Amino acid sequence: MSIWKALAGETLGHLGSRPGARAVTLVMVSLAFVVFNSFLLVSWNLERLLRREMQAVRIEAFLSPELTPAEGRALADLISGMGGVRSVYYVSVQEAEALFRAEMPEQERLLDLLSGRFMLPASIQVALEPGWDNEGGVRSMAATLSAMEGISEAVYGEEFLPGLTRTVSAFRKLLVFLGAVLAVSIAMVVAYTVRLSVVQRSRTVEIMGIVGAPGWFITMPFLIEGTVTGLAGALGGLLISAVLSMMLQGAVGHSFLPPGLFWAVVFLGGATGAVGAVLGIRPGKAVIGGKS
Amino acid sequence: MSIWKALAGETLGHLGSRPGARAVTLVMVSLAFVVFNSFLLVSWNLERLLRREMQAVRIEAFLSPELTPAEGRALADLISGMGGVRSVYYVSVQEAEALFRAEMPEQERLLDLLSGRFMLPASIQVALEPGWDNEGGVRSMAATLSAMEGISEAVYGEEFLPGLTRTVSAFRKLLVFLGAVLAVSIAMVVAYTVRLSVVQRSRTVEIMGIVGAPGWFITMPFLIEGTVTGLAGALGGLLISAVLSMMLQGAVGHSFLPPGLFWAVVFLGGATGAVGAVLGIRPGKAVIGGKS
Amino acid sequence: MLIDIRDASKSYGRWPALEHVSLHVAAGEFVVISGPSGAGKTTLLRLIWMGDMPDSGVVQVAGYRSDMMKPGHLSRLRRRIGVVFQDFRLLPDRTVFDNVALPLVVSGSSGRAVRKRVFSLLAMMGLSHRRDSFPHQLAGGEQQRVAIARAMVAYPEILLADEPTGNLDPDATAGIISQLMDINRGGTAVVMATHDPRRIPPGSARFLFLDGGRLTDSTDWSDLEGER
Amino acid sequence: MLIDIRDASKSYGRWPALEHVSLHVAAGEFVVISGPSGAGKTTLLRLIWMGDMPDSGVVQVAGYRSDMMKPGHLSRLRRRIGVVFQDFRLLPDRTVFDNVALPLVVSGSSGRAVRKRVFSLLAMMGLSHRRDSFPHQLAGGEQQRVAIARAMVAYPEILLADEPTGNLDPDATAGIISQLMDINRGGTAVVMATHDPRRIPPGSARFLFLDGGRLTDSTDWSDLEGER
Ligand SMILES: Nc1ncnc2c1ncn2[C@@H]1O[C@H](COP(=O)(O)OP(=O)(O)OP(=O)(O)O)[C@@H](O)[C@H]1O
Ligand SMILES: Nc1ncnc2c1ncn2[C@@H]1O[C@H](COP(=O)(O)OP(=O)(O)OP(=O)(O)O)[C@@H](O)[C@H]1O
Ligand SMILES: [Mg+2]
Ligand SMILES: [Mg+2]
Repeated sequence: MSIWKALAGETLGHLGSRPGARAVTLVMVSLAFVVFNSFLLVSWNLERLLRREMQAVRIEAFLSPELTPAEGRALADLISGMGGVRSVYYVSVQEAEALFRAEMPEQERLLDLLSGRFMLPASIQVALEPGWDNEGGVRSMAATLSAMEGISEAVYGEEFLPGLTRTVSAFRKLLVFLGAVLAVSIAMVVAYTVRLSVVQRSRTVEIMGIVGAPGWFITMPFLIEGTVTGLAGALGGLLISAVLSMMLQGAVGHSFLPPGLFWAVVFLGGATGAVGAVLGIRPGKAVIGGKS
Repeated sequence: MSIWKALAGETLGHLGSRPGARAVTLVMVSLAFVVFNSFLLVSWNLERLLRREMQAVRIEAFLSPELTPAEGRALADLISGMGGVRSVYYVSVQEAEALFRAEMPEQERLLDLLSGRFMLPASIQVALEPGWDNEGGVRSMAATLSAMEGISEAVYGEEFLPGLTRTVSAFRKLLVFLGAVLAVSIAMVVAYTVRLSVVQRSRTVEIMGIVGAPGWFITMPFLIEGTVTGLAGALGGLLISAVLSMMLQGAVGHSFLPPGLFWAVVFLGGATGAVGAVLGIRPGKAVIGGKS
Repeated sequence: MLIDIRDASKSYGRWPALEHVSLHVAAGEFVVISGPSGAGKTTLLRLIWMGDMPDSGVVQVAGYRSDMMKPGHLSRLRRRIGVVFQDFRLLPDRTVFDNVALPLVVSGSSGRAVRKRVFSLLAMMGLSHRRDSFPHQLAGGEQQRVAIARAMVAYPEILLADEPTGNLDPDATAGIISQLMDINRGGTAVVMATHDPRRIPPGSARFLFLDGGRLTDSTDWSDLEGER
Repeated sequence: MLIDIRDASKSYGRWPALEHVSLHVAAGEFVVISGPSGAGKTTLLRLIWMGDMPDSGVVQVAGYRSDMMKPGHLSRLRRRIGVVFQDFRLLPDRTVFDNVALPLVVSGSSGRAVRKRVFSLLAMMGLSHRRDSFPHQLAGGEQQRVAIARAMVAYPEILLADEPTGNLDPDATAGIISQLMDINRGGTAVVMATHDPRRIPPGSARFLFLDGGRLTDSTDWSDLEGER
């Protein structure tokens, strides 16, 4: 029996023993990850929503009534050459009326009564380039446009955008905070489990030291135990989160974590598990040295 | 030293010992409660929102243009006597126009152009009694009204109500499911902690039995330990939930759990803790009997 | 009859530890059971403090029958028995004082009475200076004396001592034996298992011999004398 | 010199356990240390297997000095020492076989070699039928023999035995003593602590006497003879 075989046996012995403790630690680490994943999921979805909304944002630059259609089109060409502008679209007076009809069918009758007496203004719709599709970019572009000759007003609707932006940033801050708190508490939980394992095996550890087992032979199984616990807990947490996410899908549409974040969470689990194991073994150094 | 004093000493000894295990169990139970509280909080707030929205729901019964104001008022009186109706309000043609101006200031110019040529219809606004302010009640009342002589159409806006109702009911189902799963897992966690406590004290328990300590003297501290753990975990979870709730308050306005639900959560913690303790002591009966 | 074992057998899995053992001990008797390792001495004592029940036969101790035990009986019986275990079984997380005091505490004695009794016993065992130590801080022989003090502390009707001098030097052994005899003179029945019965003065006890789970009364002092 | 203790002292808190002890043991020697309970016998053996370091003085064993130990030295030293503990220290969750095999396993012996050696030792100790039992299923004397087998299994250069026959009857004791002498004849240095040195045939060992933490060489067989 080579010493490697013996080490593998010891490690399996660790992982197979105390199924109760293992199950409970797993549940605990998983729960911690469920809390973390929930916030990650919410902020990930809010961000996606924000990004989509931002991409859909168009600045509407209403043209002064005295501008002719030709002048309007020339202005649109000018704007399309400006930095930060992805595309422009000129909306003539006729088109504005058609759009109004399409968007507000219930007011159509009203418009019929008005026709010829009242005109919706022509406008230029401006879509922005990726780097500009955030709140600051949109606001500064709108200001630039409204200051231009021939443009009476530049508006961008979506009144809820500032609120959404604020919510996303609150969630992001909370996420960093929670991530730190949970990483620390997961590391503590794993450290404690490994510590418990060390204590419960203190006799074994002591006797191993007495019969001359090298330090790494004694500590390695604990390190593997901690890392595996962290990994399994992260995967368990992701599984529970996925189930909850599916159950809520019908009520609140959203998308689950993308692979990148998924693996980041798994890595976080393994890393905190390993760190926890090292912390858990530490106070047992004297014991592991075989001094009793 | 009376035996009660000794029992108190034993119990304090239990609660004071193994601070690591205790802290970890507390973190774990607290986390479980954070998950539970989060869902409770969301569904409680959604329900409040739904209730408020429902109470604000008015059915608008548009009157046929041929009805005179006097006939309209008579119809309103008739409706106010119907079962399920809390109050009615007659909106004359003039009032309808004033309301439209107030609600849609940007369309005021439009209305000015129209005046005399186009008339908004008179209507009766119907508010419902508490028992009827749910989706089914509103729908059936609207159907009844629209079938009445002199009423051209009965509408209730709030298109998002069905979605909200669906979300609330999904959250409620999830909450029952989660509550059950978490109660079971918390009971398991506490059972496991108490079991661990029993195992770690198996020598003490055995020797207590050998020197003739009565069974209740040996088991009582474990029962108290489990119950206290459950209670403390529930309170810890509520505390964490309250902090998270406050942190999110700025981004997403909501209200925290009302006292009733708060104490229900605390009770759930104590009860599952006690049940867990009993389950945890059970398999140790033989040990507690003093047979080794 | 204080202890009345009738035709009791006990086996662990395939191995019989005791076979058809009968033993009667009257109040105030001193019984010494000897025999080689694995003979069943510890098993026999376990049957007496009802740490195990016989597979067949009946054990009756202080009026409690092994086949008619009810919940609650066990703790009442145990409060009348003191046991010295071969492996001591001290509470690792309590001091010498607390270990010795335990039987008095669980039976609800007053704090003053507990202190008086424990201090005097510790003095008798030469362990007064050690009363605040924990078991792992004691030498083997010191642990053994703590175990003996705990067994004696509550003035039991029956004192069971399993190899109580295995870790003691000859002088200390002689001291413990004479203390056991003192207690016995006070009315306590003593049953002692040992692999070295020659430590007990001949004539002061009833000597029994256990081998392979079978008890024989025949071993008397002269046999042991010859073995020396 | 295999074991070289020079002027070593060790105290636990206020209590001195060893005071200015010097001891030299050559390869292949057989040393018997006796003394009353609490004399410091176990403490002296602990210093040799470096379970503790002396407060003052130097302990040198197989070339390793107590004041110059580096990480990794300890495990290498320990693989050359076999220890029988007064309280056995068996692994409760492993069988008799696994307990005895442990020192061979951690030094990386092949499975076949381990089985052969362990089976032959268990047979020698009369424990072959017990190889799959767990320690708590064994009688006191059986546990003690398992502990002795584990100490011998890896052919150590030094064998430390702390009260190795406290739970054994006279026959079994004689058997163990003769096995220790066999091993000693094979070249292993044996240091044995006991409160009953008369079990060792006079002339076959060097007898030392420890009392109150002080070692005296003076106690010879005739003194012991007189004490009988
Ligand atoms: N829990 C158990 N499971 C299996 N076998 C057991 C158990 N307890 C005792 N035995 C076996 O029963 C037999 C008698 O054991 P017992 O402890 O009574 O012997 P003993 O006379 O006290 O020996 P010693 O002098 O060595 O203490 C032994 O062979 C032992 O291995
Ligand atoms: N960890 C410790 N903490 C405090 N005191 C200790 C500790 N270990 C040993 N002692 C004390 O040191 C003294 C010597 O102990 P040691 O165990 O060496 O005695 P011993 O000769 O082996 O006795 P015995 O024959 O009873 O086993 C004793 O008084 C003991 O109480
Ligand atoms: Mg025994
Ligand atoms: Mg000792």
